[in-house]
Amino acid sequence: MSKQPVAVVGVGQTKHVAARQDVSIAGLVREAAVRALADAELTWADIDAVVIGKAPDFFEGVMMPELYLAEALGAVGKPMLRVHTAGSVGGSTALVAANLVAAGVHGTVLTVAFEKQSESNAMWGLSLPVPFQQPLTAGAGGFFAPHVRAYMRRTGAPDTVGSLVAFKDRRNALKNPYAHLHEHDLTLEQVQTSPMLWDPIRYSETCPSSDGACALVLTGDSGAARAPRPPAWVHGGAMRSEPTIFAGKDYVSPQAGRDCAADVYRQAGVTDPRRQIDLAEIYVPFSWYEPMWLENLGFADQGEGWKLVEAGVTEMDGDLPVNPSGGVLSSNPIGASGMIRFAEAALQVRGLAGEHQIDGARRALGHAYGGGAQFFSMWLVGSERPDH
Amino acid sequence: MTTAAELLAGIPELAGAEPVTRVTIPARLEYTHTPGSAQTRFLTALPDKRLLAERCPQCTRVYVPPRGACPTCGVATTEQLELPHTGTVTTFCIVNIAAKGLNIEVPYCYAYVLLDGAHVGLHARVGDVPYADVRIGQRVEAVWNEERLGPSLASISHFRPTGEPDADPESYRRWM
Amino acid sequence: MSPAARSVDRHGRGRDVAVVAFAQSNHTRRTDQLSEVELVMPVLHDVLKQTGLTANRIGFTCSGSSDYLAGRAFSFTMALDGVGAWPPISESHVEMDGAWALYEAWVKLRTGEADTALVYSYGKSSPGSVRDVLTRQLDPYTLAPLWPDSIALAALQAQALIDAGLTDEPRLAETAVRSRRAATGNPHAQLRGSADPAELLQRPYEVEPLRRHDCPPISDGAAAVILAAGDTARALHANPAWIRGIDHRIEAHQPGVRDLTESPSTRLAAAAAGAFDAPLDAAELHAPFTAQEVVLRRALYLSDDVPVNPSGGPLAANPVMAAGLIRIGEAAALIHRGEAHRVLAHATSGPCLQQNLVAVLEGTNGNRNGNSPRSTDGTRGGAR
Amino acid sequence: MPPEVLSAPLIVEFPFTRSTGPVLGAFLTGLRERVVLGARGSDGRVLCPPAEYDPVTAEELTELVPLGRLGTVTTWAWNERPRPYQPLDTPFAWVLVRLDGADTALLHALDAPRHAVHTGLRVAIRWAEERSGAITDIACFEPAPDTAEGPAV
Repeated sequence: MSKQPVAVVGVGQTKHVAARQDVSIAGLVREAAVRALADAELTWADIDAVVIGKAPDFFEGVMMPELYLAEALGAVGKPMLRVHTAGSVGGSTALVAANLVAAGVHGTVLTVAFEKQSESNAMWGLSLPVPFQQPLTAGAGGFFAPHVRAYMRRTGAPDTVGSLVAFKDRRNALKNPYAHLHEHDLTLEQVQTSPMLWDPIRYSETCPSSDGACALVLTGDSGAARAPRPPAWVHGGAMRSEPTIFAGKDYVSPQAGRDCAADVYRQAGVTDPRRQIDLAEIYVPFSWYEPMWLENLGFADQGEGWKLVEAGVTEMDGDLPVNPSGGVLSSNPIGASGMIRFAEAALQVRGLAGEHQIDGARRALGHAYGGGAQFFSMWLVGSERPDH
Repeated sequence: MTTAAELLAGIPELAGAEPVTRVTIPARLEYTHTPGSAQTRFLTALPDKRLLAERCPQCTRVYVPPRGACPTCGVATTEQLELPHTGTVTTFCIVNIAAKGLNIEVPYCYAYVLLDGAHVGLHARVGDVPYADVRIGQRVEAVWNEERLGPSLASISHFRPTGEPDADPESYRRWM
Repeated sequence: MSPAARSVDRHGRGRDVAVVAFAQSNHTRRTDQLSEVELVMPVLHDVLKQTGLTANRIGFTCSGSSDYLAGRAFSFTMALDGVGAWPPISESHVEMDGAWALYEAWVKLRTGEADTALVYSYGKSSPGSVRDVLTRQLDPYTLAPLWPDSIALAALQAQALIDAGLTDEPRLAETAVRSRRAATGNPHAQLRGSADPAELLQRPYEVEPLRRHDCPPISDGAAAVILAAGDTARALHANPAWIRGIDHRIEAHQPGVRDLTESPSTRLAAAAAGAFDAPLDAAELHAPFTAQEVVLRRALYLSDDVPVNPSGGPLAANPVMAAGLIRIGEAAALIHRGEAHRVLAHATSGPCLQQNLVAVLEGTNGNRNGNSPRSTDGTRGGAR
Repeated sequence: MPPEVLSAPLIVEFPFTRSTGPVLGAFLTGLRERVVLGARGSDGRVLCPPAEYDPVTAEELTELVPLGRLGTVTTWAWNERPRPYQPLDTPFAWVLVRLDGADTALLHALDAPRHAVHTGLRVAIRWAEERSGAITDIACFEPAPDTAEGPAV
């Protein structure tokens, strides 16, 4: 049983901002979907099914909002699936959609992920007052800060590495018109002296809270042949999960992440990711996660990720650019953030990334993670149709 | 993109009306939370200052608090054992930002404390020590919240250094 | 309106996938002593034991549940503890009924990336008021602020059917009685047995025209299914329940836009799943309210001689988020037990049957002369 | 095995702030000013509540039309025991009401004695005294005066 090849022929996203006060929830997801359809030069009638993803329903205070979004996404009379795998959901949603094409179930699928955090407050949604617990942190920063410290301790990385990543991603974001944060005057010194929120994580090393949506149109061989612009081909895609908390969990480099990457590389025939992959869009909500994931993803040896950062390898002009879009550090509509990584990887290999295009990008990794660093979803896209 | 004002302009009765753009819709749902058997066993021992862990019958790893299943084996943890009130800091951060609803004075140290005999860290505060002196590997002991002893993790006020030498990294390396 | 025409044929080509094991909890009004993982774990052990598989030999795992039911964000992450996801597993989750988790798993198996899949779902309705919680799934601008509860919406649909002359209160009571008496043979059901229709009709309305017997019980429960492809399925079960077709469709959200007496999404899904290609021996319908069975029977062209919900259906146990998956499991179990050859399973989501999934399951060996599904009135189903 | 079953209340409460977008914003503005708007769909049908996107074609809808203040009950359900936050705290009927000029029906409450409620009943909007631009600016419906004329059901 061989899978059908899957191509990304449409990409759309909203301008990510703190609060999209001009649109309803439907209006927000619609905007991304319309842009993806326009990119593919397709109409609603061309779409066979819709796969939608977002993080917890409490973020907008609508239970299973896809029910109310059926009309906005042209899904009436069609199949509609709703995925929720915590922070990795944007990636997982794209993979579920891709599988519909790969399995030959549908010809052309629209997939959308979103978060409209301004409707409520992510801190609130993440910190519902569950009895008998003694919550010690609110939101993700406090949760992940001890893992960052463990990484620093384990690798001996100097404490300046996080600020280098943050400064790089914020500067990259200036080239991305959809990015939330456009901090034109930001200096490295400002990053390094910004307030310490959850020591060792500084304010400027954390992601913003955004309203935003992202959409992709996925199709097979015949759809790709009709596409007006170059498609991005899916060379490999995988999800892996491990428990939230368990004896022996490696929070710094979770096994699920390593296994997920290995599966994707196997599918894509990648044996040396550092050389064979041209760039990566990695889910980095706190700057230190860039060196951590570089190791987890096999781009650097254990303990060496921070050295790539220091050497400028992950800069836009380095030999492994990471997050040329500005990444999660510059835009974080939580449920959409993973799909944005996948979408940006696709834009790069299509040569359509605009000002933040990496010249000659032929293979790019899109990565997302979520939960207690336990859910991973990744895909590797390329400019060439896979030959399997 | 069309705005509400533009749409209203076409309707004589409403032309010029200040358009509604946002609406506040409160919602309140009341639940009764029950934590399940394993957590109940753990929680109900706390007022007696007992830390009740559970061991997985398959992999023999010790979980505290127990959550009903050994997450790697997928089987119930039913064997209970009491752990001492001492442990080792395996990692931590210093929280400098007050979170709404948490009611904890900042700054404070949020740490993973690997209780002696356990294989997962307990999430707790470390106090009674300058934060600059908190270390990975530091030995700590529980300080009970005498006024608020009850079936809640709030029964433990925080952990404080015991003054012992730091633990051998090999003793906690795998159990962060 | 007919994307099916462009879709790849669902029941002629591709990889055959079957249900090879099904397990469910004993559904009850409350499970205060159990956390979600404690509720779901025994069911997972049950399906694994039926197949002799272990968690780390499963190719793909997918679950369905709702944070709003639990009152906690990311509630599904703790339920994963019951799976034993170590070494790490290929896994996904839908914020939907488990029937859609099964659909995602079916797709995964069709890609050839996995040969087996574990699907589970659970719902604890007892912590909150499910009737009110479900108001939160309505249009947040024009519907949710009015808090129309799930019984009220079902009652509007029931009245529309009565007005259209498609049913009446005595016939709805007979549906309730038939379901709950059928459940006497189902040890997992919550409500087993029923008073006579005449007595039920003396009781007060919940929301007129629906009385208590027209509504599902409030249930805590869990269910799990194992899917397998091709020869793996044959190796794991002597009589796999092959998924001959599966499809799902959604309708417009606002109840006032739809004709509540019809379910075009069910009919579309059924057509795409091949439901109308050959006669059915039985149907397991996810109709939590009696009147909804009327709508579904019409959409599915089910004649009166096709037994509906021999398990008792959601009127006998309705663990929200699992009740749809249970329909597929019960349909498969009829085939596994040799009581039926070709069974339709249906799941629904959203207000007034907004979204519907239909699966058609078939046994391998025909077994067309085998025993028919149990039915309360002693007649045999599956007349053809 | 558990010595007791622990339980405690868990309150999930938030004042969600929803931005409405143009169509719903105009609709809610209308309610505040005691005018109900519908949206004309791709097939010419008028949808109320107005849909932002056409349920059949998915097209964006931007033509809004004012509707009558009277309407016809298309189905109903008698709610003897109102629940918290519902529009009325005395027994009422849930109704779907097709307002004059609309082709689809709006869900709301009807304040009327049980015996008066039936499909086809002519009803009128009872406005809330204080209106802020919300669906609850319609306090409920009530039976229309006998003289009220309207389309046959």
